[in-house]
Amino acid sequence: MGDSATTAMAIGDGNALTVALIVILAFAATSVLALALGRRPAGRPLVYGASAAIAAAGFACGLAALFDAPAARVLPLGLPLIGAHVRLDTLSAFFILVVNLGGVAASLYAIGYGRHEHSPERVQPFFPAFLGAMNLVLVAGDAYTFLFGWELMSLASWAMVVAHDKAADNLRAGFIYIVMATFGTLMLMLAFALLAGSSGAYAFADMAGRPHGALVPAVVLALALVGAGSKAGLVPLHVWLPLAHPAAPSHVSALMSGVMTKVAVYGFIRIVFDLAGPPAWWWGIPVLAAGGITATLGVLQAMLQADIKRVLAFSTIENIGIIFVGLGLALAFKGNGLEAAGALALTAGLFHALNHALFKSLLFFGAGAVLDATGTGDLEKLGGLIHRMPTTSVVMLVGAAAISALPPLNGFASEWLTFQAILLSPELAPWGLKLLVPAVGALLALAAALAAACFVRLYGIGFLGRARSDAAAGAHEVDRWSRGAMIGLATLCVLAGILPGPVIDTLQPVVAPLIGARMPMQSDVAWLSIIPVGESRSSYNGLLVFIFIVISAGLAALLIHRFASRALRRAPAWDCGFPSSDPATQYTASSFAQPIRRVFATGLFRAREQVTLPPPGDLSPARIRLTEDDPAWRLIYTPIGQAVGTLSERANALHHLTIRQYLGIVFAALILLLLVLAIWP
Amino acid sequence: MPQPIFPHLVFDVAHLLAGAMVLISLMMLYQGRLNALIKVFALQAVALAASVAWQAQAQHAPHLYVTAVIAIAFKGVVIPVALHRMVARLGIHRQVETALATGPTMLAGIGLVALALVVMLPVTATSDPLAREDLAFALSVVLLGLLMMVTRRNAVSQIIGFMSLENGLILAAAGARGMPLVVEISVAFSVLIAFIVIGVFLFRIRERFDTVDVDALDRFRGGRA
Amino acid sequence: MIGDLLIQGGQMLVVLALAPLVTGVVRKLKARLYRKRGASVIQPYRDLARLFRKEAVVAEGASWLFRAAPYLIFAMTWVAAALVPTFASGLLFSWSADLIAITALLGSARFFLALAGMDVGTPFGGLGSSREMMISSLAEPAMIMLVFCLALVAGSTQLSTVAEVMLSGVGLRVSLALALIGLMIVAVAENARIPVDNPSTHLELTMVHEAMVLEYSGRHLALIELSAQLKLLLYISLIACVFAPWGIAPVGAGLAHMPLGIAAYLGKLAIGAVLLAVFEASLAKMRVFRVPDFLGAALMLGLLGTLLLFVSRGL
Amino acid sequence: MSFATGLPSSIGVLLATPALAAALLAPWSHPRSGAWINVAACAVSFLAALGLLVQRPEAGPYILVDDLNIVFVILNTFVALTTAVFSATYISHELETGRLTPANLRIYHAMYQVLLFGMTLALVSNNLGVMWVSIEVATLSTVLMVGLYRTPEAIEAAWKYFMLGSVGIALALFGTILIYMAAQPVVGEGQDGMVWTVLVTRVQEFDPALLNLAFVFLLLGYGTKVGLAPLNAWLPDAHAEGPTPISAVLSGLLLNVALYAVLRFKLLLALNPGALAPGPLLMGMGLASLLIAGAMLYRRRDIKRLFAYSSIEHMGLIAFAFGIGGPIANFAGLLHMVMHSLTKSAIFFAVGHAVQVKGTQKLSDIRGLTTSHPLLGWSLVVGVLAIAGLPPGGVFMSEFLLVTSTFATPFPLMLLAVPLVVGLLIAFGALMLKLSGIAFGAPSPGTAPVKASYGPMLLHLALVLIAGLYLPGPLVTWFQHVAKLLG
Repeated sequence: MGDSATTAMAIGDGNALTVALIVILAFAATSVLALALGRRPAGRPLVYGASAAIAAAGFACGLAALFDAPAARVLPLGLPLIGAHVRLDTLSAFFILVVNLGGVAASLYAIGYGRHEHSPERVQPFFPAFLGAMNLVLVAGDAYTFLFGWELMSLASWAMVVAHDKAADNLRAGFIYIVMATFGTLMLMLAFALLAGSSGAYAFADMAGRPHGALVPAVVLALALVGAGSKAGLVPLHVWLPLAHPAAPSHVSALMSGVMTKVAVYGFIRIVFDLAGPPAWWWGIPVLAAGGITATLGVLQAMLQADIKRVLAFSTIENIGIIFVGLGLALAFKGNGLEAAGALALTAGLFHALNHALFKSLLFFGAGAVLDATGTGDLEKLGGLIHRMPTTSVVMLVGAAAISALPPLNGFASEWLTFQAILLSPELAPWGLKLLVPAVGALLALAAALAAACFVRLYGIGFLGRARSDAAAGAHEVDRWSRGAMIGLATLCVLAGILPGPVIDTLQPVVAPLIGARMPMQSDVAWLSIIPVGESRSSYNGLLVFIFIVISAGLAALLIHRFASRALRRAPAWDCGFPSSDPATQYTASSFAQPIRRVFATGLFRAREQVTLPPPGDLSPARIRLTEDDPAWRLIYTPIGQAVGTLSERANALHHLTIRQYLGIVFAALILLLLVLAIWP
Repeated sequence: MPQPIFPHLVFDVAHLLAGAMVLISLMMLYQGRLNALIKVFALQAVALAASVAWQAQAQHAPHLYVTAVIAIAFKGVVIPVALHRMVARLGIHRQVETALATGPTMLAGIGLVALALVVMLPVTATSDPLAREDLAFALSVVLLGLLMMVTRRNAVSQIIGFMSLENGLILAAAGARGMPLVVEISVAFSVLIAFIVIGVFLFRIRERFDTVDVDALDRFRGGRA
Repeated sequence: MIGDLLIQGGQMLVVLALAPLVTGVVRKLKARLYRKRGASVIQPYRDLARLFRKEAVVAEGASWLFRAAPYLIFAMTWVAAALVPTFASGLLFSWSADLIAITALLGSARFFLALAGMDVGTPFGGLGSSREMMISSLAEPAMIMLVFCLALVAGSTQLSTVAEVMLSGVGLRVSLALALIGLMIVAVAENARIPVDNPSTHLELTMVHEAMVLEYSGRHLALIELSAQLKLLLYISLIACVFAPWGIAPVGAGLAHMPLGIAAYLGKLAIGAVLLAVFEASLAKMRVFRVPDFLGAALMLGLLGTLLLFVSRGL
Repeated sequence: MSFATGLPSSIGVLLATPALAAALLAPWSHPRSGAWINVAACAVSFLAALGLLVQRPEAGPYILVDDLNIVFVILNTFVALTTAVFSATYISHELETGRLTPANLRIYHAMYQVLLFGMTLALVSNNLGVMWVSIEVATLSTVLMVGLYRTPEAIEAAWKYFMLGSVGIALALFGTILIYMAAQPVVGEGQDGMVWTVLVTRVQEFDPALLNLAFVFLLLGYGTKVGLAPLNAWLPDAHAEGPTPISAVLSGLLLNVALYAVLRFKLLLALNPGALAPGPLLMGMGLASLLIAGAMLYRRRDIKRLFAYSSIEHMGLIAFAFGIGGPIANFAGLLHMVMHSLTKSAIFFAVGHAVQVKGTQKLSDIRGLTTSHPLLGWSLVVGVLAIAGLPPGGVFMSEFLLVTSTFATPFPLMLLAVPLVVGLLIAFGALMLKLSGIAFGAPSPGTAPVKASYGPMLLHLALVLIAGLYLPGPLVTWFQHVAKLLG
């Protein structure tokens, strides 16, 4: 606790809620200010500076509220029947912390990065609005306020997705995004409808206590999974995500991927863990299955992408899958009376949510830096950036290692906890879970390994090797602000990785009310280790591993340089004796992916390779064409699109009738109704 | 108010006249040529006038005579004459353009009359039986008028169908005991307006398209690309 | 405490000292099986010593990562190896990383190795890295599933605890048999041995590990070679510690136990080396795209073992 | 206007102003000053409507001002006023380009006031006959305005509107007569059988069979005016071919007035225990409108038809809400109606500007508005997003209430939420698809600045945006009261 506890005292009881509301208001005001400033150059530092400051306040407020008693208030706004309920409990507080942390980083990054925005008036007004809307979702205490913020969040981010509207792809991305977002909102609306009942008990406080039949919570679970899942990017509701996240400016992509998906996770937790009542034994099953499938398919597709931001977007899907595996386990444990294990699983999920916010924002910042420096995000055109962008390449390396779940970084810490939770699951009695959990564990492990492959590819192709285009060769390091933001996030990744204990402890006030149990206190464990269950079961000490690695590497370097050789000679690359000066001879992103593509994607994504070889004597280059399709599109969205197309085609016939035929319709309607009357009992 | 001397007589005559209107409606469905149609329509207007006048007498509602006069003057005389001229001027008096053959149309018409009767059946006996029967016939006339509008391609016959429909309305209104005068005047008023506007449009339509076939208008429908 | 520290320190030195020897023994045995005479078993030491002394030739386009990677790889592998009980289970820092973390540490090493392979920008480096990541994408989940399997039997992921539980006897279990086979497959794949990879070839179509390290020379190459040797030792130790824990000095055992422990350990290493050599000598290298089937088998074995444990627990 | 004398002043002014203004404007040959007289008359009407809040006349045989219709009256006069302001600036452009002549405009302005008169009278009349007459007056006046441009398309649209409207008129009249027939044995002959306040107290004793029959005719008759599927055929063309202010008034007001009539009769029927429940009919037609109109949105190539279909969709939603009934759904329906009026008229204002600057109504030729006309383009974006049910627009609130209250109903009924949500999504997708073409991308030719006033559009949008966030307490109480009244 330490410092954070004293901060909590400083802000005081329930005042954090007031601060949170002021934060939201301030975001709104900044948004209006940005609108007024338009294209003026002063707008950028002003808007992003203000956003950073406000988000910092929000962060502090979240931190404070984490150790505070829940506070609630009713404002005379929003839904007139009940007013706007706002409340701040530890769950909200944690996510406020995450959101505003990402907000601070993105705002700072944007102070520099935004300089290259050619239409700032299409981004700046929506940026603070986006942050404000996410905060609003988190403090919402009734269904209307929640969905209001939720949809506003989609809307603001949509506006930024279509900010660069001259590219047709962005418009398409925006369209798919906003439709899917609204679909999700409607699903949540239905979930809330069931919880609120016909009397209109829309306030969360009233929902939680309402008795329900057996079926209602189950339907709520399904709706929440679909509604929040579509926002978070669960397969097969993920299709918008890899289109929309990359389309936005990079600092917005970072927020969308790193932060907004967390708001979706919050929505799921709020509805399922808090409002829907005690879980049934099987609730974990759909969540686990969705999480496992999402994690694996997400990262597999990430592996196949050539665009750096699309890689990151698909990787977001993977991480959402990991988070949902944690949540699913927590539900399974709680539903089967294993609260302690549930606390571990939920902690793992939340920890991973925090981690993902950190490293995914970092990676998107890096991608933005690359985009800014080279003008392209196409991996096939990059290479060798480590020479031209020293800082960016270091922080990207940290981010890549963290997201690949490599110890001693933070990604590993949370995945380790998830694995520990899986190892507790033999205690679960139901057969369905017994069969599912190991399979999900395998999927998760597969996802982790593929993630490493994916980020080796991203980093190795993008940053290492030789430049594959003039743009990459002429890249330059990005500005101070951007570097600062990236360095800050990279530092946090390392810190959260080597000191997982304090993070876990901080999460316990969030977990305890939701699960009814908490993990053992980690601060009491010697050497800052973490011991999630019992000492003899498992423990991990990131700090020590980190120190060991540093010492070993340092020692090795020292000894070798001291006692062996320190001579170094630069020479042309050896390459088995046939070095080629042409960077085009390097492995490309698609050739790197080829083995995994062949192994995993041939069946699942119908990945095909088509090689066209010119006839002998023809000097034109050979071509390879790679195709794959997402089964979600093939099986779900394309048919839906076609169905709507057919429906509109059919319905449209009604637009071209003659007056007589229209009269005929009226006449038919009349006759029909009269017939109904005639046969009415 | 003294009791009518022959209550059944009142009933029978009203019944007869209303029934006659239904019959005329069916006749109109049967007509192929425009001139004949207009004549039958005029006949229906006369029947309507008689029916309304009978109601005026039966209900001791003298204001209904006004309606009767309006009916006979406008629909019996003025409009048929005008329509004849229009048809002559447009040179379409020989045109027969039905969308549905006469046989099925007649069958449908008879079905509609049956439907109107069935629908009126559950109306409880507490209601004025006179009104009830009248209503059933009025409803039949309304439905037959609509049927005519639906099965005819020609604008003039559509107008006639529409006015036949209005005849049904007036029959119903006149049958409703004590229905305030306001309504009848309004009815007449709106029929007048309706006719004027239709006339205006017909004029324009002829001017622009040289035809009054409604289907021809559809070629100019915006939004069809 | 002091004893534990000594054991820990001793363990670290022992693995470092023995790693080249195991590789040397395997090579020697293989050569003998091929009816060649083969180099001396201490040849790896000589090679390392020579490499350490030589100047390092670094390709012109190489970045700092290329030079830093060997140290990182070595450090991670060494730390991992130091945490696997060899002759005694009372390792002082055993709790700082469990089996999952050890697997992940090896994964980190591989991550950097693969990156280093791509740094110079030669086709071979990329080829090696790409294949290595494909192989690891199956080997790692297989490993994790095997870890699950073991952890469920032992009720712990701490290797020291696992070793002790195994020592105390858990009886014969189908799951363990499956896990043993799976772990062997993974070990073969992870150590770039035949049939997955051939550590002694530079034939471009077949090499994986060697392709990644093609540009390394001098001390860098020495470190990478040493890391590879450590890793081989680690896997043999791991299998020995889990499936043949006999002779390991238990926690709190006095120094008197140590000679026995070391002797047992050496014996196990010898057996492991022999088995590996025989295995390698009797098989041919697979096509790269056959490897997934091979590793998929390991993954399935792990999953099956875990499932069996899940199910039997509930009965 | 005999009955206006002796009535309390505000209602008198409310009814007399448009009548007098119509008489004045019909011969007024100077179009620009005519436009401003039009505005002034609307302003007076609006003030008089506000006056009703303060001083409400007693219910008489002809005039009734109650909680229900006062909402409509104020909304109507307000939108009529803002539309008149928009029209004043819009019309001058049409004059310049020669699309309209001063003679046209005489008819236009006179009819505008006749329309206003008709609508107001329909709303405040206590007599079903008067209500019928005034709705017909309103309809006929719009027929003239729709055909104002005299293009073949305009005449075709007006003709279609007229024909379908006339049949609607006839059906509604028949229904009205049937209501009288049902009332007559109970309340006696004469005037009383048409007076709403009398009917509503005695309706329990009416013959249910007659009431049922009457409702069928009234629903089809007035439903045609509301534009409920399958009676909606006239609506898109009438919106598209008339002057844009008329599109705004049609969508924003006339549809509401017709809906008001349907509501009145629904109330009557609901009070009679033997009559069939009117709710399912409304729900069915509402859902049909939502789904059909939603699907048809995808194929639109004309910007005004696009939003006309959107009006059908929203009328369907409102009808559905009232069909569901209950305090929350009725509240949602009322709110949705108000929000739709304000938003849709704002959208039509924006569309009017866009059509003027681009010189076409074709969607394919109106592109990239946010680039060529940022304020106009973004206003249109805001308007479309608001009408599509995104926050902070008030439509979001009403759709929230509607969807949740539908899904919270008992079991079989709750399943209606599924087609409702599907319909909402289909329509939403279509609007977004079209919006991204209109507002974004490379702008199409036609970059001249807009000369007309943005005032009305911005005012409407501001009201709508605030409504999603905050509704004033008294208004809410009022709506709740009305919602309860609607049962």
